[in-house]
This record gives sequence, structure tokens and C-alpha cells, in this order.
Amino acid sequence: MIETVTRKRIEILSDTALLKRVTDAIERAGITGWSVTPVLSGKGSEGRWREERVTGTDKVIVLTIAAQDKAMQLAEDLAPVLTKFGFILSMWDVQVIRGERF
Amino acid sequence: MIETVTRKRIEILSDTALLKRVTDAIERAGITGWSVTPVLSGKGSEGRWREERVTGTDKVIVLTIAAQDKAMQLAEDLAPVLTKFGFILSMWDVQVIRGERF
Amino acid sequence: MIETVTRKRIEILSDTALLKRVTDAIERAGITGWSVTPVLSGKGSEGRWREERVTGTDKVIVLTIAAQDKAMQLAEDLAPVLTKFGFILSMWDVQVIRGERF
Amino acid sequence: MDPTVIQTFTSPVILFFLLGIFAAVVRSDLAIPEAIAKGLSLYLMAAIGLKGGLAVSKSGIDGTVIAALLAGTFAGFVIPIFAFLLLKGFGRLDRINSGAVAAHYGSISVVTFVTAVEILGAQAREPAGFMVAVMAAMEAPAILSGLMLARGFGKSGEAGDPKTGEMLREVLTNSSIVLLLGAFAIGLAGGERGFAEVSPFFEAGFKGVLCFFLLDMGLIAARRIMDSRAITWRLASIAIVLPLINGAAGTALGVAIGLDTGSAAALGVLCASASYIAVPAAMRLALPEADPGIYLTMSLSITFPFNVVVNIGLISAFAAYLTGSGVPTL
Amino acid sequence: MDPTVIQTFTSPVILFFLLGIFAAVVRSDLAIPEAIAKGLSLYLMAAIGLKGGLAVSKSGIDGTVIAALLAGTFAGFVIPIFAFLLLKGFGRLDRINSGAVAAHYGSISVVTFVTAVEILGAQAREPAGFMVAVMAAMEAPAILSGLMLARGFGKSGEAGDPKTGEMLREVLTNSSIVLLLGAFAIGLAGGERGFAEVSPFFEAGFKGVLCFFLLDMGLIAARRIMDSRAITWRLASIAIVLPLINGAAGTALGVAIGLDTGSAAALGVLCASASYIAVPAAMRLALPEADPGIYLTMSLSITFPFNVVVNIGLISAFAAYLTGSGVPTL
Amino acid sequence: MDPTVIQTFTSPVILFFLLGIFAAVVRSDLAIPEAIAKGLSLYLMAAIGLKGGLAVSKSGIDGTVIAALLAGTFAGFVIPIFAFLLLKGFGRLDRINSGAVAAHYGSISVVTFVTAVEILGAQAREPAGFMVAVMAAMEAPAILSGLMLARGFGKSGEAGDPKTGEMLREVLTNSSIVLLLGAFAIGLAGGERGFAEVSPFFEAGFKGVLCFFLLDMGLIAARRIMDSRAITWRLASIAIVLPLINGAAGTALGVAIGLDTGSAAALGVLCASASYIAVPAAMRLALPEADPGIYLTMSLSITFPFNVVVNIGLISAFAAYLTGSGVPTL
Ligand SMILES: Nc1ncnc2c1ncn2[C@@H]1O[C@H](COP(=O)(O)O)[C@@H](O)[C@H]1O
Ligand SMILES: Nc1ncnc2c1ncn2[C@@H]1O[C@H](COP(=O)(O)O)[C@@H](O)[C@H]1O
Ligand SMILES: Nc1ncnc2c1ncn2[C@@H]1O[C@H](COP(=O)(O)O)[C@@H](O)[C@H]1O
Ligand code: NA
Ligand code: NA
Ligand code: NA
Repeated sequence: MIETVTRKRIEILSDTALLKRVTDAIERAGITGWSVTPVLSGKGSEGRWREERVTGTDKVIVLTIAAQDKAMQLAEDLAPVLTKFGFILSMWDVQVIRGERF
Repeated sequence: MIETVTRKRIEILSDTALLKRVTDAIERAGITGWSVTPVLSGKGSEGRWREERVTGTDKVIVLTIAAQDKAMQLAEDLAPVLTKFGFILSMWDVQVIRGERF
Repeated sequence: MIETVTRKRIEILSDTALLKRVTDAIERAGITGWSVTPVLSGKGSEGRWREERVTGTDKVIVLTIAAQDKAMQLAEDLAPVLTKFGFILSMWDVQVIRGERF
Repeated sequence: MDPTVIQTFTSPVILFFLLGIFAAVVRSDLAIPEAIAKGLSLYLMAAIGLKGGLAVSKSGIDGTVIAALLAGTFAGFVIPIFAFLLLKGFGRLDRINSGAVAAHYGSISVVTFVTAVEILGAQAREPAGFMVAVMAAMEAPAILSGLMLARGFGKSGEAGDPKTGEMLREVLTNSSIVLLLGAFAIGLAGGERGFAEVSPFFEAGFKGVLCFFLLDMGLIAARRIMDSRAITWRLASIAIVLPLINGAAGTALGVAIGLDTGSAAALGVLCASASYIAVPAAMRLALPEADPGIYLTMSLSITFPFNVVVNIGLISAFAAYLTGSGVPTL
Repeated sequence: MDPTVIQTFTSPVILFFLLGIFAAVVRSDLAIPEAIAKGLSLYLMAAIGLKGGLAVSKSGIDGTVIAALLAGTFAGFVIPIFAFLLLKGFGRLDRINSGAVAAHYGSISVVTFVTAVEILGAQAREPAGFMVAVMAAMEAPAILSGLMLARGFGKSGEAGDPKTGEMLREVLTNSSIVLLLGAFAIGLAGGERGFAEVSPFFEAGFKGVLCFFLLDMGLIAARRIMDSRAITWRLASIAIVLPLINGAAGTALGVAIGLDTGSAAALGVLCASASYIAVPAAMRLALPEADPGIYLTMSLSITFPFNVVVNIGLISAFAAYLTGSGVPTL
Repeated sequence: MDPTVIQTFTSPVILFFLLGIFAAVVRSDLAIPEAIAKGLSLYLMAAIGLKGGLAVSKSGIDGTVIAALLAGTFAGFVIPIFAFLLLKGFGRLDRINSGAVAAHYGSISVVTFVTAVEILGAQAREPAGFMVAVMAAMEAPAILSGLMLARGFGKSGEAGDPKTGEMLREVLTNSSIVLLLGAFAIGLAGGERGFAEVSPFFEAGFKGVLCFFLLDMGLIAARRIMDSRAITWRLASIAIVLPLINGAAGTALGVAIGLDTGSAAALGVLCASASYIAVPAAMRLALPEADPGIYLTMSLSITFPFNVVVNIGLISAFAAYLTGSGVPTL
């Protein structure tokens, strides 16, 4: 049996223009890595949107896997600006192999 | 400590052509928002496929975060047509901040 | 009430060039399907990267939903090569409908 | 055999198509990014629409144009019925899949048409400009026809299925119809002078873009059939026989209503061609139970290559035979 | 009415724009892949930059060029102040949103400028090459001006907001400025001979690419306003009145500093146009609280179509009136 | 110094490359969408293949062609050995990374070749058409050579590593080889007449497309080296010295087997150039332990710019010196 450990997976939906705000916060929390995935369209309180990179209204999801304490630090860091920047943050427990790297 | 609440995250894999079927169901369940992300290729019972938007065989994943009851309502709504439309639906609990908005 | 069953959702971040290594392992584990989603950029121990398909340094996330035993078989299969190939594997429990197909 | 049939094989447009098939067969990783392929197809539709509109702005509209539009619409409604019977009988498909496939064969493929215009043009049999409008008119009727066949004429579809009215609106506003007819209207309005401004872009690049697009179509068509599991020899035969019959019938119809050789051949090609963009999208929505592994593989991987590589040449020769215009000297 | 105002409507460039609007209104699924749209806009910027640089390499730099650059920069700083007062007063917007919208109107839209160059060129009023440099000079000042208005002059922004220096660096290195000025420099350095090599690509394709790009802009502009909720009739009026006033003032300023008819009109168009690419990106970063539903809808969905379809023609006629060059015979 | 070395810097192709580097250095957000970059590179390969095939269809195949193909293949096998020794010794790399980097330097860069053809053409030293086939022949051998060096000749790789046969198939069917040779064959088959049809697309646009593509390469190359951590001064020196030596040796070899000045220079450029598309993909698969931070940064960020901006000019002058054709008057 391989050994798995539990880590937090955090996903943050953000405007592409504000991506650096998110990754800066991830680095401040001492997390070593992240990945950015694209979003095509969506709907929220401000209505529908679709990918229109021509007007800079596109969005991405930043995903990062981290130890519990660092994950909470990231969440704490971003909580006050979530509404201002329109971020959506969700997190849950995942099992990973090679846990020492996260 | 910031306060987090538990919500359901639902992800539905769908043909792009059938996306409106999914988002209509999300709206019927009273869920306020969703995001659509791309899928490049895959394999299932009908064999492999890869992104061929030229023939309309491309797929997307619709993701939405919602309260437990609305999430179940969405699942109930889609369950009867899952096979017909070839949707794949999975859901799990996530922690979110600003829980009142979901 | 519809019936949901618990399955494992596994996501593997991989270089696009190594995608076949991942899907071969999924097939060896007897899992019937998977989907591939794009990644735009990221940061890890080797520093930042961004999508540069021109140099073949792009990455994808392979996601597959499977029964617990097959999921563990997949994880066991990939564990020895995770570091060599730079894969990142995370998995968690999800509820699905039409559980018999996974 | 008409020498123009052979001549097809030295056209770079066809050679790039064959290169695409070859690359797929040797399992090369060659691939045109999908955004590029989409962009090229928009370009081809805008260019062919503009060109048609410009031609009509010069020639004007007369009885022949009306006759051709009516003939095309008629063919769009009727071909699916014939195809449906063949698919259900000889092809042994169920009702739903027969209707879905039938809709594809009644509708048209823009790229097959564009390739035919190139090949016919090289034979000094350039079709009339209004054939672009005929093509647009033929896109939708077959979808309605095929849906009615698939659902049985009496029944109105399950709850949750899109209404026919909604379907119709979607079909009539689909991107290829809007772009084709829009560009046609612009060509008509702008006339020679307006076209001169944009002609370096839309005319000079046309054949090269078509080469690239057909390279991609060759890749996609061949990859699909190599991965396919759902095609029986009966269905494969139908995917060859239908374009032969429809092509001959369409050409004869064209000659009967008084079209010139090139335009009659173009009508034949439209009848022979099967949709693989607009109709699959509509079927996915209206008949999600139908199997794309059947209708896409037949229309895209068998009929499309057959038309491009063989049938256009045959239809052109047949049209020349019927109109007595003989074999052109090149 | 100046016949050149009407003539606008027979240009294929404008007709494709209207086709885009039409397609969005009938809810067609027509869409230009976003990578293609991005590619086309890079092409347009490189081409216009090269062309401007080449023109200046022939004409040289003199006092008029300096005057035009100063006039443009001045307008970029001042227009936002006037716009801000109108938006806060008549428009009833709060300070943040007024500042954000004001920044858009002080800055420029490259595509509006390019379209104006086409239209003016067809009227034998081609603007001077150096106007490309004026355009580049006008992109940034309004962002600073708008930010200061939004934040109140004294305050320095909340903690966590980007510093003004950082903002400035980002604005000055944004892709459109770098590509425009870079291509301008290449045109200047390469001169006639260097340009000859690449001119089939950058010159022959230009109008066709512009057609496609405006098709896309029509789609985007119309879709956005159809989905919009945030626009009041007051804001809609401002989105029409501002380009009228700014256009007239800019043209008059151009004539006052001695520009020829075409160049004065081009300065008017730059003043009249509102940014919808560079400034929204900057605002999202610097003023995330401001509502994109307001500033994008005003600049992209109202002002942009108004300028393209109506205002460029008006400005051209006004410039001709002021310079006494009258109505050109075509 | 040969004036052609300096002349390089006024070519718009090179100026756009420098603009890309500049934009990356000032941290501009300028970026070519990746689908566009991929599309441009497919276009360049198709165009260069067609052109080469067309040239050979006119000139025919003779002993020189065979000699050039053999020389290229030979160089592809041998260069990695020399490079490997240098990298392991002076460069202090381990065996795996030395083999991986060596494979890159033995293989070729299509864009470097295309740029060289442009520059040599402007100097009236256009290489022969068959050099395209030589380029294709040189892509694969170095991969095999480099792999054997990396794995040690006796051993056969770990379990799970792809078999050499499988590797070979993948290398021979990779998209650039298939497209280059396919277009070459089409050019050969279609000849002058077939090419005439598509030449506005493939010929007129060529230099402009190359400008855009090099803009992107400048951005990517400069961004990569700015983020890089793995490059020592020893490796950086090797990335300059190898192309100098390989370029000179390849040119001499070309002259020795009787190639004309332009073709000998082209062989030199092929030897000097290092792959950054095909080989990295192959190495990622066959030697995943090797560090892309080393091989990509060396080939793409150091050798590629050095070749484009400096070395092509040097090689051209050297070829002229060897063949005694002197400095061309322009
Ligand atoms: N903690 C993490 N969470 C999410 N993605 C990561 C994480 N660490 C690394 N990655 C991704 O994996 C890639 C390779 O990481 P590495 O193997 O550490 O260089 C990075 O470029 C990221 O895209
Ligand atoms: N409940 C949700 N689940 C998933 N994505 C959402 C949800 N609500 C909003 N979004 C995404 O977040 C974006 C901004 O939402 P809002 O801030 O509500 O306008 C939307 O356009 C969606 O892409
Ligand atoms: N177990 C699975 N996990 C993730 N994606 C799947 C799975 N099975 C199928 N898929 C995706 O769903 C698509 C349709 O599957 P199917 O309905 O089985 O043909 C496939 O092409 C995959 O993209
Ligand atoms: Na048909
Ligand atoms: Na302005
Ligand atoms: Na080499």
C-alpha cells in the first residue's frame, strides 16, 4: 500500500487581470506552487459573461494544494478582499502522494 | 479565524451543444451562479474523442457551488436525463468564505 | 430522493507530452473513462512557466472518476514515477449518480 | 473517363487533403489548432458569400435564380425521405438514427461546395454566383425533414425536447447561414467597388486557406474513422451510394430547370454533400439519443472524402454530358 | 449633409460591423474565436504602426509633429476632468465609477482610429503618419488623470492598491503601446525598402482583416448591451454626447495647431474615441470596485458604434469645414 | 567585416525579433496567442516545403542532392557526439542532461533555417530548393544519437521507457517532418502550375508571417532566460561556441561536397541551429529526468537569438569566402 496524506486543495476563481493578486497571496502564505486553468463563461450576480479577452473580462481558476495551516493562512489573507475583487474561493480535503512537497 | 461554511460543489461534464440544458437546470434549482471550463479530450464508453469544435463534438465542465438543498434539487432534476444526454455529474462538500452568496 | 454513490475523483497534473503515460495507467487500472482539461500557467519547484505549446512545455489535468479499488490501483501504479515525470496527483471522495458506470 | 476526373489529383487543394489523411494514418501528431480551423472556416464562408453577392450584383436576379432556389429547397426536404428509407431498410438503423443521418444527407457541406467551385472553376465551368444563396437555402429544410422522420410524423417529441419553433429559429440563425447570407448581402450592396478594397484579402488568400482547411479536414476525417466502432459495411456503402445518387439526381434537376453546366454541377454537389458542422450540432440538441459515432463518421469520414476526391469530378463530367458541353480542353 | 457621411454605409468595413450587430441581435451563435480576434488586433496594430513609421521616415519630423504630440497629451489629461464632472453631475455616478469612466473617454481606441484612417483615406484625406505616435501618446495620460479623480487628489489609495509608479510602468509597457511604437520604429528604421518586403502581408490584407475584426466588435458590442443592466438613459446620453463634444473640440484643436484636414480629423477621432481594451484592464487592477458593466458598456457598446457609424463622418465633414477644404468630389 | 553582417539589422524580420526581446525585457504583457503562433509555424513549414518542392521540380535531382542529404544525415549523427563531450567535460553536466542537450544541437531549427533563407535571398545567395529536404533529413538522426549517449550505448533504458523503435516512429511522424516533406511532395507534384494557384497565400504573406512569428520567438526566448535559474556561464558559453563551430564546419562540408555558396551556408546554418520544438518534445518523453530548464534555455534563449542576429551573417560571409564568390554588391 502506498502512503497518502491529507492536504487542502484551494481553488480561487479570479479575473485574469487580478491573477497576480492571487498568486502573490499564495506566495505570502508560503505555498510552493500553483496552477492556473481557464474559464470560458459564467453567470453571477452581475449577470452572464463570456470569454472576451479583447476587453479583459476573462476569468481563470487558480488551484493550489497545500498543508492545512498554509491553506488557512491563504484564506485569511484573501477573505477581506474577496468581495472587492469578486473572487470565489472554495477548499476541500484531498489525499496526495509525495505529501512532503506540498 | 475567518468563518467558513460548507457548501456543495457540483461539476457536470456536458457536450457544449447541450450546455444550455445544464444551465437552465441550474437556474431552475435557484442557484445564482456557475462557471464553464473547457475540456480538451477524453475517453468513455463511446471511445476516444478530442476537441473538434469544427464538428461540434467538444465538451465542457460546468461547475457551480450551492447550498446542500439546491444542489440536491439540481441533481434530482438532471438525474433522469443523465444517460440520454451523456452528462457526468459529481459533487462533494467544500468550505467557502462569504457563504451567504451561495 | 435519487440515489448517489461514493466514488473517487482523481486528478493528475501532467506535461502534455506525457499524457499517454497517464492514460495508459488509467486503462491498466481498468478504469473506463477520463477527461483532459487544459492548464495555462503555473509555478512549482522548477519556477514559473506559462503555456508555450511552441516548445512543448504545456501541461494538462487528467481527471477520472472511479471506484475506490481501481482508484487505489491507479495511485499505486503511478506512485513510483510521480517524481520522475513531475506528476501531481490528488484524489477525494465524490458523490455520483449512475454509479454503476464508474 | 473524363480527364477532369484525373486532373483533380494534381490540384494542391486536393493534395493537401490527401496529406491530412496520410498524416492521420501514420499517426502523426500534426494538428491545426482548433481556433485556427474555426477562423479559416469563417474566412471561407465570408469569402464565398462576398463573391456570390458580387456576382449577383452584376448578373441580377431572374427566373433561373428563383427556380434554383426552389429546386434546392425542394431537394433539401425530399432527399432525407429517400435517405431515411434506405438507412432503415438496407442500413438496418433504428428510426432515431435513420432520421438523424438522413438530415445530414439532405443538408449541405460548405467546404465540399467551395472545393467544387475551385475544381469547376479550373475547368472553366465556374458556377453562377447565386448558387451561394441556393446553398444557404438548402441548409435548414433537411433538418426539419429529418427530425420529423426521426420522431414519427404524428408525435411531438418528449417533454423537455426543444420545440420545433425554437429549433427552426436556431437553425436559421446558425453562424454559417448568417455569415454566408450576410457576406452575400454585403457583396450585393458593395458591388465591384466595395469588393475591390477587400479583394486582396478575400480573393488572393482563398486557395491557400482552402488548402490549409482541407489539410485539417483530412486529419479529422481519417482520425475519426480510425477510432470508429459503429460503422457497418452496410452503412459505409450507403455513405458512398447516397452521394452518387443524390449527385446525379441534383445535376439532372439543375439541367432540367435550365442551369448552365457549372451551376447544374454545383447543385449536384450540394445534393451529394452531407453536412458535418451545422446538422450535427442541431442533432446533438434535438436528438441527443442519436449516435454521433454514426452520423459524423458517415458524413465526415466517408462521404466528404468521397465527394472531394472522386464525386465532384464525376458530377462535373455528368453535367457536361447532360448539357452537351463536352469535355473542356485545358 | 456631407455626402461622405452617407458614403460610410457602403464601405464593406462598416457593413461587416453592422452584420456583427445584426447577428448578435438575432441571437446567432456566430463567434470569432478569441485567439483569432487577438491575432487580428495585433496585426492591425503592427500594420498601422509600420505604416505610420514609414510615412514619418519620408516626411521627417518638424514643429507640427511636436505640436500634435503635445496637443494629444494635453487632451488626454484634460478630457477626463470634463467627463468626470459630467458623469458625476448629470450622470449621477459615484466618484469611483465616474473616475473610471472618465479615464476611458480620455484615452483612445485603436480600432476607431484605424477605421477612421480607412474612411478618411477613401475621402482623399489620409491623416499624416505621425498621428500614430500621437495616438500612442494619448493612451496613458487619461489613466493617471482618471485614477486621481477616482481616488480624490489628496489620498493615495487603500493599502494593497497598486502604487502609481507601478501603474504607470504597467500602462507604458502595455502590449498595444509597445507594439504600436515598436512597429512605428521599425517602419522608421526600415524605410521604403524594408517595408516593400513585408507590404503584401501588412498592406494588402489590411482592409480584409479590419472587416473581420469589426464583425467581431459588432458581435461583442451588441451582445454586451443586450445583457447589460447597469446603463441608465443618462449614461447612454453621455456616451453619445461626450464623443460629439470631444470630437469637435479635438478637431478644432488640430486645425488651430496647423494640422491638415485629415490629421485634424484624426485628432478629433482620437479625442472622441473611448478605450475598451487597455483602460478596462488597468481599471480592473487599480479600481476593482468600479463596475465594468458601466464603463465597458458605455465605451464599447454605445460610443464605439456611434463613432464608427456616425461620428467619424461628422468629424471629417467638420474638419473639412474648418480648413475650408470643402467636400471632396469622389 | 562583411557588410551583409550589418545589413541583417535593417531587415524587418530581425527588427521584429528584437522588438519581441525588448518587450519581454521591459516586462510588457505583449503576447501572441498560442493558437496563432502554432498556426503561423504550420504556415511557415508548408510554405517552405512547397517552395523547396517547386524548386526541385524545376532543377531535378542529381548527385549533389544525394551528397547533401548524406552530408546532412551524417552531421546529424556526429554533431551530438562532439557536443556531448563538450557538455560533459567543459560544461560539467551529467550524462543524461549532456545527451539531451546534445540531441538539440545535432537536430535543426526550422525557423532559423527560414530566416537564413530570407537573409541569404536578400544577398542574392538563395539556397537550392533541395535544402528543405536536407533539413527534414537532419531532424531525426540527432535524437537517436543523443539518446544513445544519454543512456550509455550498452544499456537499453529503464523498464517503462519507450522503446527505440517506438521513439523512431514518433520522430519520423512528428508534425514538422510530415508537413515539411508533405508540402515538399505537393510542390514537386504540382509544379509551377499548381503553385501559381496558391502562391498569393504562401508567397506574398511569407515575410510578414515570419515577422510576427519572430516577434513571438523573441518574447518567448527572452522571457525564458529571464526566469531561468539553471544556466551557468559554462553552459551559456557552450550555447555560443557550438553554433560557431558547427556552423563553420557545416559550411566547409557543404563547400567540400560542391554546394553553391547559398546552399553551403544553409547547410552551415542547419548544423549551427538547435531544435527547440521537435527535440524537446521527444526528450520530455524519452528522458523525462533531463531538465528542460537547461536544454530549452540553451537552444531557444541563447543559440537561437545568436544564430538569427549574428551567426547567419557570419556563416554567409564565410561561405562566400570559401567559394571565393566574395562580397555581393547590393
Ligand atoms: N502545490 C501546488 N498546487 C498546484 N499545482 C502545483 C503545485 N506545485 C506545483 N504545481 C504545478 O506543477 C508544476 C510542476 O511543479 P514542480 O514539479 O514543482 O516544478 C508547476 O509548474 C505547477 O503548474
Ligand atoms: N455559485 C457559483 N458557482 C460557480 N461559479 C460562480 C458562482 N457564482 C458566481 N460564479 C462565477 O463568478 C463570476 C462572478 O460572479 P459575481 O461576483 O456573482 O458576479 C460569475 O460570472 C461566475 O463565473
Ligand atoms: N470515469 C470517467 N471519468 C472522467 N470522465 C469520464 C469518465 N467516463 C467518461 N468520461 C468523459 O465523458 C465522455 C463521455 O463518456 P461516455 O458517455 O461514457 O461515452 C468521455 O469522452 C469522457 O470525456
Ligand atoms: Na446534400
Ligand atoms: Na478619447
Ligand atoms: Na544543428
